[in-house]
Amino acid sequence: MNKRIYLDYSATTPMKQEVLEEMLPYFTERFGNPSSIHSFGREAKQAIDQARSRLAKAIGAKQDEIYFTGGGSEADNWAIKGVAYANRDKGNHIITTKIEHHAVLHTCEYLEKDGFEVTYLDVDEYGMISLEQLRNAITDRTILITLMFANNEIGTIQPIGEIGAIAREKGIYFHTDAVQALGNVKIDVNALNIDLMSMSAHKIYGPKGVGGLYIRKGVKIHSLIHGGAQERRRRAGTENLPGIVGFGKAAELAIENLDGHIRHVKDLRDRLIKGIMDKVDYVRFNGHPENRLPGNAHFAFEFIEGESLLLSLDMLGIAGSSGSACTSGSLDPSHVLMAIGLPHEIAHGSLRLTIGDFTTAEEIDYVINELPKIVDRLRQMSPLYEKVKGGQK
Amino acid sequence: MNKRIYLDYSATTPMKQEVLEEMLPYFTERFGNPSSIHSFGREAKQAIDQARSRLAKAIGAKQDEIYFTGGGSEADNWAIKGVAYANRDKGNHIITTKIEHHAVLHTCEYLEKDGFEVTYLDVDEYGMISLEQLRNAITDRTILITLMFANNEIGTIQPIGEIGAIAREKGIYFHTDAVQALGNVKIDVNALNIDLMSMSAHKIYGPKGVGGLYIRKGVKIHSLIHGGAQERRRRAGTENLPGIVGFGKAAELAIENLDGHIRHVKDLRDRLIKGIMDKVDYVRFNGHPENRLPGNAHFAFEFIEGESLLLSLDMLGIAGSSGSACTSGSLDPSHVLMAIGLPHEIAHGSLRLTIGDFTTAEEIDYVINELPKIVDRLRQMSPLYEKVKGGQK
Amino acid sequence: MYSEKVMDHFMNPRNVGEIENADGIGEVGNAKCGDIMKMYLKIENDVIVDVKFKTFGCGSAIATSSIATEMIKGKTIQEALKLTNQAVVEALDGLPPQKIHCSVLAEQAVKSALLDYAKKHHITLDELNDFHPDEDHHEHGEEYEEA
Ligand SMILES: Cc1ncc(COP(=O)(O)O)c(C=O)c1O
Ligand SMILES: Cc1ncc(COP(=O)(O)O)c(C=O)c1O
Ligand code: FES
Ligand code: FES
Repeated sequence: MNKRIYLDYSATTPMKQEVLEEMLPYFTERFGNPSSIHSFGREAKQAIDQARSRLAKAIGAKQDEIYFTGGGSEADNWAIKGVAYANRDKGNHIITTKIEHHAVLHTCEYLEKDGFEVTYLDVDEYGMISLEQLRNAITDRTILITLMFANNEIGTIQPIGEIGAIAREKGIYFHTDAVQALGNVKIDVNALNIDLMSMSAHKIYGPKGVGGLYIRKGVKIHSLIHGGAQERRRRAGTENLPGIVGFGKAAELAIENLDGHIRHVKDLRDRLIKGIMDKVDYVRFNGHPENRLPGNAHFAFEFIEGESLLLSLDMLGIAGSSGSACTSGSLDPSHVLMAIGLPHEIAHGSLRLTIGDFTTAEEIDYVINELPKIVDRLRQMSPLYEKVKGGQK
Repeated sequence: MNKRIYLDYSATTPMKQEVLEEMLPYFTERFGNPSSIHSFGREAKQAIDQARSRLAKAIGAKQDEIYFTGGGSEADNWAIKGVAYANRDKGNHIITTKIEHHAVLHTCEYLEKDGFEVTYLDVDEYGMISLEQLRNAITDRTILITLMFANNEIGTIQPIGEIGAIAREKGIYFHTDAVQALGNVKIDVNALNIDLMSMSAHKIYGPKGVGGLYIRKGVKIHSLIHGGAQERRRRAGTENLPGIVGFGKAAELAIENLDGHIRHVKDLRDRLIKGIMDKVDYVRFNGHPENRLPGNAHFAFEFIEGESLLLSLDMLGIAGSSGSACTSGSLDPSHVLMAIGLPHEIAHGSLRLTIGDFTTAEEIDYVINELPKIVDRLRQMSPLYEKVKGGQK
Repeated sequence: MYSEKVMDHFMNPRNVGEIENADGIGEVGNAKCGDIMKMYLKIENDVIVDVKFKTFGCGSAIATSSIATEMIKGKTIQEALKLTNQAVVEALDGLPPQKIHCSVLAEQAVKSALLDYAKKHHITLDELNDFHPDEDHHEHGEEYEEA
């Protein structure tokens, strides 16, 4: 395979060189444990503080409202279980949606087995929730609304400000999974009335295995990982020092360059969408036409199946995804595509191509050229296509 | 500060160059998400598989019994809460010790608030548990024994094989926190009848923020972090790819070189102990004389206080610790030193110096030369010392 | 994840297409599950002289259909009836556990085409007495316990 084209930036991103450089000294030289009081420990502590302040600045938070975790999934689990168990005396009802990431959905399901009640809001064909349905779902037992900022599959961005305002008005904690939104949308936790927010470094050109949870001062929450006094006693474990340094740098870069990044990926994304929609029949474009992640393109090609499409693309060095990377081990069609009402057989033909800072116009043009041929080849093999075409060859 | 002497290897270790080199490609080039089916994903998956098999080999486990986590603390929390909640129908009693790491102790305390009963075994003056007390503590409601392999403060190694045999005989799950033991003691989970075992990469010259939990096939356990299907559906979250690769490499190096490592750190450790004990009065040596971590030296200097000792050492570039790094934010004397029966005022004068692969004889000799002078200087200031010496100066 | 054999049959599938006036046609799976296999047979003197397939499905579904056609082409009906999904898996140098059911689908596609042939020609194939192609073939491999 000579050329490789990565169009799976929503699954994970390569780390930027600047991020790696910032991290490097912390592996072998400035390697101290931030809890130690000697010089090795103090320089480690300073590095963590700087990263914390960079991340805080990126989302308009105070430094002591940022907690580092081992990833976005841990942040989701912590936020939801932590708030649920700490506020059980006030109620046992949680509101979420049908299109959340599994880190939210499976956590909610776990809580259901432990006596909590969960309302899963519907979404429309574009993946948007209804504010009215949200309002109606609230009861006096509702303790938490957990609702994702932007969807990882179809890219739809929810009206987070309005949701935050409703939660604030009703005095209910509002958690949002912003793993896909960070670095792609301007976020101000105060303007949006967000109480807790999950983040993950590896989606913004930072390292894997590091995440963050924003917890507004005053929020009642239990710990998920008990032990040492790290993270203001709320999240135990020796800090992932180089990882946290890398996350801080990645967040700083993302915010400095937000407009440029959005413009770059959106231009290429629109070029890709136009190229494909012009050249291929029987294809749907999924997600919201405007309120969507700038780098997300999501198609469903009728009569063919996503995995064979991915494999064919992969043979040409093109890396895409058929839904969330987490679910590609599963054979069921994605719960998100079911929730937007896509028929099963069409959902199976879905392809997510997500564009990032390193994507070039040449790469996009190559995909526009090759993808229609692949779709065509697979359709020629498909008994479903045969029926539509009435047997013509 | 010109020279810096790191003697806090039990708090954390610098990463070895070989480990860093093995990790580097996975940040920027081979950066795929292991769940993705394209070539980037597949090469990432292979790297994770290789690391898993290296770690399995290091402890005599099967590859599919190794689960990667975000650190040792997460592994401890997962093992204990996971087994407790999954086996609640069988009983609610857990046995542990008074000298566990906080990641175990605080988790047990959390469970106590949720209806579990916990027995905290005593230890003798060397930090050893009594097998008889352990046997007597077992009831027909006991579901878990969680008992650390080697203590992080005083270095004492427990009779893990005997404990494992008792647990196996009684049909009770046995978890051990081997964060300090891995890479310092030969471990075979089958020979020792260990059912679950916590590990952490940054204590064996690997990266921070990566740990592992060995879970014997068939053990009933709930997940701590729900979500995607990673780690055989048991621990969600995009894998810390470079971190896991580094952990695998570090484990491999540690096992290859185990005897050499033990000899090196033990020789230097014994040289240090002899040097200090010969030159300083009113000092106790803590922990077990033989059954202890090879690189651990733990003293209690009477009449002085640990923090001022650490600060004075730090001024000379010598990095030590006064108990566990996690607790150095706290002002209480260490729970471990209380458990071995050290009087409060003596416990406060404790100093842990832990030796590692990069420690040299020159460094040790420098410490042997400087430490007595510091102790003496601080004692001259101490009203307690004054009384002993009857006011002579 | 897939062997070279699987990728070869996926990228260069043998015997894709339809046979006009086929002697037997079998179709198994359903679009809802993301897989349909359709198999066409031309049979002369109890020998499968030609076979073609069309498949809507994943890479391994396409590969198993392709190799299954190769494995029965030129064979007698009796020989083709002996085709098992294990044989298909082996011929492909293995499949990931969650993809084994694609090979089951291939076996069933062949059998339903033969059943169709038997019905059309009013013969009985005892081997197919217990064959019910509409059975749920979705056995999605290893399940892990999860909490
Ligand atoms: C015995 C013991 N258990 C658990 C831990 C926690 O490991 P980690 O810092 O990787 O969370 C440590 C070290 O901090 C330890 O020494
Ligand atoms: C929306 C969303 N939430 C949570 C996660 C989980 O984050 P992580 O992989 O860092 O655990 C992801 C990505 O995998 C995601 O896209
Ligand atoms: S004397 Fe300062 S902490 Fe007690
Ligand atoms: S056809 Fe369903 S997974 Fe292969």
